[in-house]
Amino acid sequence: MTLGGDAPRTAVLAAERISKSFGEVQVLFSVDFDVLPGEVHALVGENGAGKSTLVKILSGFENPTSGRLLLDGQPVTLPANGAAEALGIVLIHQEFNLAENLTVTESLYLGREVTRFGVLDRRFMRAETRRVLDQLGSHIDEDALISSLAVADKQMVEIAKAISRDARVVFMDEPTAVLSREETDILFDQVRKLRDAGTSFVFVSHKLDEVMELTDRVTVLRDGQWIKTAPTSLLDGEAIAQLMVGRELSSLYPTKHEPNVDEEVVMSVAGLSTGYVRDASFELRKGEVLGFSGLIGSGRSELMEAVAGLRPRLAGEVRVKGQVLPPGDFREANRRGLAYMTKDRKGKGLLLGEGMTANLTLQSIERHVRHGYLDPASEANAMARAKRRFDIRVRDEKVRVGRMSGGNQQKLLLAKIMETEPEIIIIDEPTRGIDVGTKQQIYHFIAALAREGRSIIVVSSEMPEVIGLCTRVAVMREGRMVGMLEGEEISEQMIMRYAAGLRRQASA
Amino acid sequence: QEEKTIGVSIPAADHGWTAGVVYHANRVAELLMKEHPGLKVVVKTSPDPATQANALQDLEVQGIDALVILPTDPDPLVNAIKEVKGKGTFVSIVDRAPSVNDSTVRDLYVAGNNPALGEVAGQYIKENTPDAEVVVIRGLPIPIDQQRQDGFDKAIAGSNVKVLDRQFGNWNRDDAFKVMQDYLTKYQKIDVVWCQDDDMAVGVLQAIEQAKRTDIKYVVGGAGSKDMIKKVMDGDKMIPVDVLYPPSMVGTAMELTAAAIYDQVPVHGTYTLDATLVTKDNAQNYYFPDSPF
Amino acid sequence: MSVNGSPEPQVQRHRLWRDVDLRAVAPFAALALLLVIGALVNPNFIGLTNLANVATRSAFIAIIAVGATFVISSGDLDLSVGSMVAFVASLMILFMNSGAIADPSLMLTAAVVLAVVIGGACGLANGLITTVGRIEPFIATLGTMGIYRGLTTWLSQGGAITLSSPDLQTLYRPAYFGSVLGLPVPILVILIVTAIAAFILYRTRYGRHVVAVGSNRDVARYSGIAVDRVRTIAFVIQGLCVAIAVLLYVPRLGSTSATTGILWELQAITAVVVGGTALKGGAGRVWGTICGAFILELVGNIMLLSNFISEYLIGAIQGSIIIIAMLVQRSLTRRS
Amino acid sequence: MSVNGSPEPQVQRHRLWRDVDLRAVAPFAALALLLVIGALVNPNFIGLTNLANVATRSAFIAIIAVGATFVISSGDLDLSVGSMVAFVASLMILFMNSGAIADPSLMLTAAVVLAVVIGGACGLANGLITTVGRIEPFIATLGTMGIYRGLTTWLSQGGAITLSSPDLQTLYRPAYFGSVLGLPVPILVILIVTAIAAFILYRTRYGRHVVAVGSNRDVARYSGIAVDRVRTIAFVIQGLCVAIAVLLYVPRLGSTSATTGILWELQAITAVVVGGTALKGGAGRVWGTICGAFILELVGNIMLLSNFISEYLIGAIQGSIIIIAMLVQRSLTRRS
Ligand SMILES: Nc1ncnc2c1ncn2[C@@H]1O[C@H](COP(=O)(O)OP(=O)(O)OP(=O)(O)O)[C@@H](O)[C@H]1O
Ligand SMILES: Nc1ncnc2c1ncn2[C@@H]1O[C@H](COP(=O)(O)OP(=O)(O)OP(=O)(O)O)[C@@H](O)[C@H]1O
Ligand SMILES: [Mg+2]
Ligand SMILES: [Mg+2]
Repeated sequence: MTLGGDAPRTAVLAAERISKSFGEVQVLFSVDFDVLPGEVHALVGENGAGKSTLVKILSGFENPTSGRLLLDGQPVTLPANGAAEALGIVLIHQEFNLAENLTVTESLYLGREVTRFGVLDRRFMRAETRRVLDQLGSHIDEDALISSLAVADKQMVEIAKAISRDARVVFMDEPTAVLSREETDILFDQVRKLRDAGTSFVFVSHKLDEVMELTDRVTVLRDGQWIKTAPTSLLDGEAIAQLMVGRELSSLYPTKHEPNVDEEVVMSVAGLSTGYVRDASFELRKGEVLGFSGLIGSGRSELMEAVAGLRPRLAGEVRVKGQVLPPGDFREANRRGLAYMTKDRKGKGLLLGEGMTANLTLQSIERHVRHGYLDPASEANAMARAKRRFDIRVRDEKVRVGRMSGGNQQKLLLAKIMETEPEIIIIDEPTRGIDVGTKQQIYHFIAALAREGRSIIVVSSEMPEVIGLCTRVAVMREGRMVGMLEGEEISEQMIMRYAAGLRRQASA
Repeated sequence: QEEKTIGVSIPAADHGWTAGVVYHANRVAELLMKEHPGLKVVVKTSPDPATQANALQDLEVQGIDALVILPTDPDPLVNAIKEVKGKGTFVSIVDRAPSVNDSTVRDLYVAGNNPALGEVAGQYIKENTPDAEVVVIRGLPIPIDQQRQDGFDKAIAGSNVKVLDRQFGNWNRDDAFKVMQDYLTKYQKIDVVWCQDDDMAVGVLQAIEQAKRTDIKYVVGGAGSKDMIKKVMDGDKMIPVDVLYPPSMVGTAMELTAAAIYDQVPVHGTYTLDATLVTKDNAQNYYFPDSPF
Repeated sequence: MSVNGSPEPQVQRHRLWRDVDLRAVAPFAALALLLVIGALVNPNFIGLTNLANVATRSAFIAIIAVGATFVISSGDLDLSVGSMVAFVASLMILFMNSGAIADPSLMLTAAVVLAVVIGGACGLANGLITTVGRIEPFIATLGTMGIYRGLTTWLSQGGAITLSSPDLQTLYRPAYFGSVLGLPVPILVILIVTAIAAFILYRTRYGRHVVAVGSNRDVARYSGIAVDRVRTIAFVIQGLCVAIAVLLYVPRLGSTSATTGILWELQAITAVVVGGTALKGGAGRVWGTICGAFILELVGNIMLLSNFISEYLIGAIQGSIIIIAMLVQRSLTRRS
Repeated sequence: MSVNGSPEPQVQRHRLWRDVDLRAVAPFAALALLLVIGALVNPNFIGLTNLANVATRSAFIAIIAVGATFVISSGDLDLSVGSMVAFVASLMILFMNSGAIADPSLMLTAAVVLAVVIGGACGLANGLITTVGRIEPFIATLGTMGIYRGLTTWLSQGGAITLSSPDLQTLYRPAYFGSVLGLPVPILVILIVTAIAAFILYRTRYGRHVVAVGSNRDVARYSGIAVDRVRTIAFVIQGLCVAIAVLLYVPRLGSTSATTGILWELQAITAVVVGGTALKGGAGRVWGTICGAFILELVGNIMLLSNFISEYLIGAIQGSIIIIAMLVQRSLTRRS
């Protein structure tokens, strides 16, 4: 298990033959895992492989069904509910673990408030928070309410929260899923600094390039089983992907299919402004995949929500197939064949307390009405179809959606949107938290949709994704559309130049 | 002696007077059961008409030979009472009469006299302070309250007594306290307070004392609680009189009913109790220190 | 890793059975327990007449609570229902007393329609104030509770409003006291109303939307559901249920006053929660609600039939029984 | 990442200012509006005596509502406070009437301690039933509401319990009717209680935890907060506040009855919500609560002082004013 060659160091934290079942469903099968002092250890695997479950067990948030944990070589039972932080074991949850009504400072110190003579030392905590945020290069206001933060900023708060504790082991469950490249770089710098000072990290991610870049060792899980642990330097992305999926992967991106120049314009946006977004205009052709790139908080989601009618707009016009779309009427947009898939799957996408079927058909329930009442058989059919089409993997059919793995939730959300059979689909962060294998499926799926003559807007912070999928890419910066790239122009460098404000197009 | 059951349905003890009713009902129930060894008296209390209608049904299920009922609100209960009466049960209604109050509804009616309670108070005020400016605190918006108001208005009609204001105090001390505080703010001169209930008088007196106002000559309550009767007895200036509306009337009705089913005495028709004016002279007769009211 | 395949599916069935069914079954278990206790307390209790009586009189709260199930499932709350009963009943009786229509049956029909329309309108008002006005439903309906109650007091001038025409009274009486095939009309009405409500909640698009809106408003909005409309309609359904309760209430007592329906809102909400619907919204359990209403009424009935409890303590014992019933329910459910 | 530093923070600060302050200020704006209306209705209204009267008599609800702010912030609800007032007051008076201690001041001190202990114990009972029993707070406290009220009725045999010793009465009276430096004692108590509560809620670790628990229980649990303990303590604080209200209530009339404190729970909750605290938990505004309690009392006061409102319609108008006050508040807040 430990690597040959290296001088044997005792692991800070190790798991021996850990198994875990939720009721009757077993999700981990006798897994071994260890974290050495001062290393960054990657944990990878497909959606639902059990990564989150494993890190939760290692940080005391779940109890293993069998097997034992060793801390500094000694068997331990970790205290529950995050109390393991006292032992220096910190977890950044895959799902946000922040209370909306608290401020950033309050969240950072929740459960370990600093007091002087019983009174909260608010000034100290605020200053410390500021310091940590600055260290992370984040401009979030330390007094802002969590509820007012964008998804990426919430992630930054989670990260700040974790690194502000004197941790020995930090588990990071997909911390970069919603971060931009720049933010990721800053995070990695911090991680390296702390690692060199002796802190250990466990890094769960689906972004294999980041795994290659940052980590020292890689552990691969597949279907709840340990597959391999090896030094990162001995592997490459291809190899890891193959270990994860257990088969050879063909090329990640499908061939692009460029629509004809004279293809019908299905949607046009002119002069659209909201509070933050100003004067955005673009056109979308039939069968086209249009990308929207830009830094986090550049206003892409806000623009798309305004287009779809989920947000009020101050000015501008949206036309679908030549007809003006009334502002602020999302339902009308749906009726005209425009669908929007949110990036916030937990808060806005799925009913976490309900089962999969109720979620799947929520937006398209009228398709299952027979003679005025709902037909459960028809819904069940739709569910079966969606599971096949989107490869949704659950081990318990009746599982509440809140308990599904992140990636499978994402697939379910996509399936839910597709149930409405839209003509124009705006997908915000299509592959957030999705493993490579599934990513490939989703990309091919998007390409297939385009070939069918549907039009797709892909909003993504992952540049390769935009580049690999889209025939045109719009770049946004600080609420404005600053560039529209086509053909050969579409490259990471060009996109970055626009996104960072080094370049802008006169026309846009 | 013969096995008989009398069902007694009365309002729940939700303020002083009804508490008195409950007290007297239980007191007389024990007396009667001692007197007639075969007799069972079942006392049930209900907070509102709908519940009381249920209670009647439940009594009926247990099997009763006679029913004594003091309705929370008479009209809504007529149908339910008729239902019982239809089974051949002897029915006595106490205090609150339905608008149709004849032998189709009941056999015996023991009347407390609500209009008279207002009338006696009005009469006293008219005679003792002919030019009084009066503020009135009403109870809850239900018919008995209205009857008392009507009686009062009838008594002072044509006199110089002037009603400045009427507001609801919900037969509750705290609410009466508030209403009185506001009256004192609103009117620079008040001669008499008529609050038609001794519970509310408690709050009224405190509000006057707090404001240190001396213009108020006296307060007329009603019902005959032991605290107020005591004040009358002791010659308290603020409470010179009380108007009797004795909760013990339920006991009277129970005794009459027992007589009717055992002794075959032909007790039928209406027995009206007076709304006696309690003064320093006769207060001694109406003082029950053991009663909760 | 090396888990034998066989025991697993069994366990699963076992767990599912517990998870899903026990929660729905729990109120009925509490009901059964009460029936046993009742039978021990008084032999008359278990008689058909008594049980029919209890079921019949639970009709008002049960029907109102069915409406409340919708409001609560969609994440709101309606405190005005008790006053609304008084208000609708007053207007209905006043209309019948007005003699606007000579023919009794025609008059009765018109009055029924009027009551339903007013009930719906009151519900609509609650819904609009809550959704368009964006006021917490607790406060909005506390406000309208005062308004409906105040208007009733004013209409009745502090007294009672009584149905004056004996013709109408005779004609209308069977609506409460009658029975169809041995089944008292109110019980029949409860069953019909509940069946319709269950159908709407479980088998229609609207029902799905109610649950979605109640469990997460943002998700509902992002799924293209007209959240405010769904909430408003839930309030209207509540108003209609109140109207139906009034249609049964008026023939029973033939009169209303400003004190009619006081605290019924608390009873209705209690019935809903005892029936297994969570106050924070989400899934609603209509049949459980009916069971809850029946439990509440039974507790009162047992108390009345038992002759050894001081009448002063009835409230205390009623309170304890509700808590115990919930504990029983929880302990049944928690085991899963 | 290379965002120009200058324009941004401004926008942000601007937004924050709007967001935070207006919401907190709104109840005070509504209060000011009411004062203006009151002054127009009756010139006596704005007099010092009247305003002092109103403030003084709002003391009970205000103090109870301060406790309710904790319970509501932590995501719970306590419906039992009205009955609890009656229960604690009854026991306190009964104790003083028992004559167990001869010396009046000593007796009074002992009675005060007793009241506080009983209040805390009642709160603890509510808390434990809710958290350990895992019963919805609405139902749990509806149950204890029945229990406390029933016990009071039983203690008082349905009647009143009156402080019998005139010595004690004289000694105790200033606790409600007295004043310190011209400030009536109850107003002073309101201010002290609120200041302490604000300190606890905003400046201590416990206060933070209350907000976190009310905002998201799972997050709180994952942050190592003892959720059940935080919730239970909130109920205990509520109980202590009730006890303090009782300490002011008893000297006022020197007596209690089974009807004491009926519906005070609704008033307390209304005060909390009118004061700007959301019923779904997660943020408490103690000063707003006080303002809310004052608004409620003022509405009644203005109504009584005005000459043109039928006494039958007071309830209706009170309801409307609450709704209007909330609308004003919303429209102020929404603009941000
Ligand atoms: N509380 C729970 N109850 C039941 N099943 C659960 C629970 N938590 C997780 N699971 C199941 O365990 C399996 C593993 O989930 P886990 O979240 O560990 O996957 P993951 O590897 O983190 O996937 P992803 O990459 O999608 O985040 C999934 O099938 C999931 O549905
Ligand atoms: N400088 C700023 N001033 C004010 N608001 C800002 C600023 N920067 C970002 N925002 C806020 O951020 C939001 C824009 O984020 P949005 O989610 O639309 O961006 P995005 O490009 O989609 O990023 P993400 O990757 O997080 O989805 C807007 O709601 C806006 O109010
Ligand atoms: Mg995961
Ligand atoms: Mg976005």
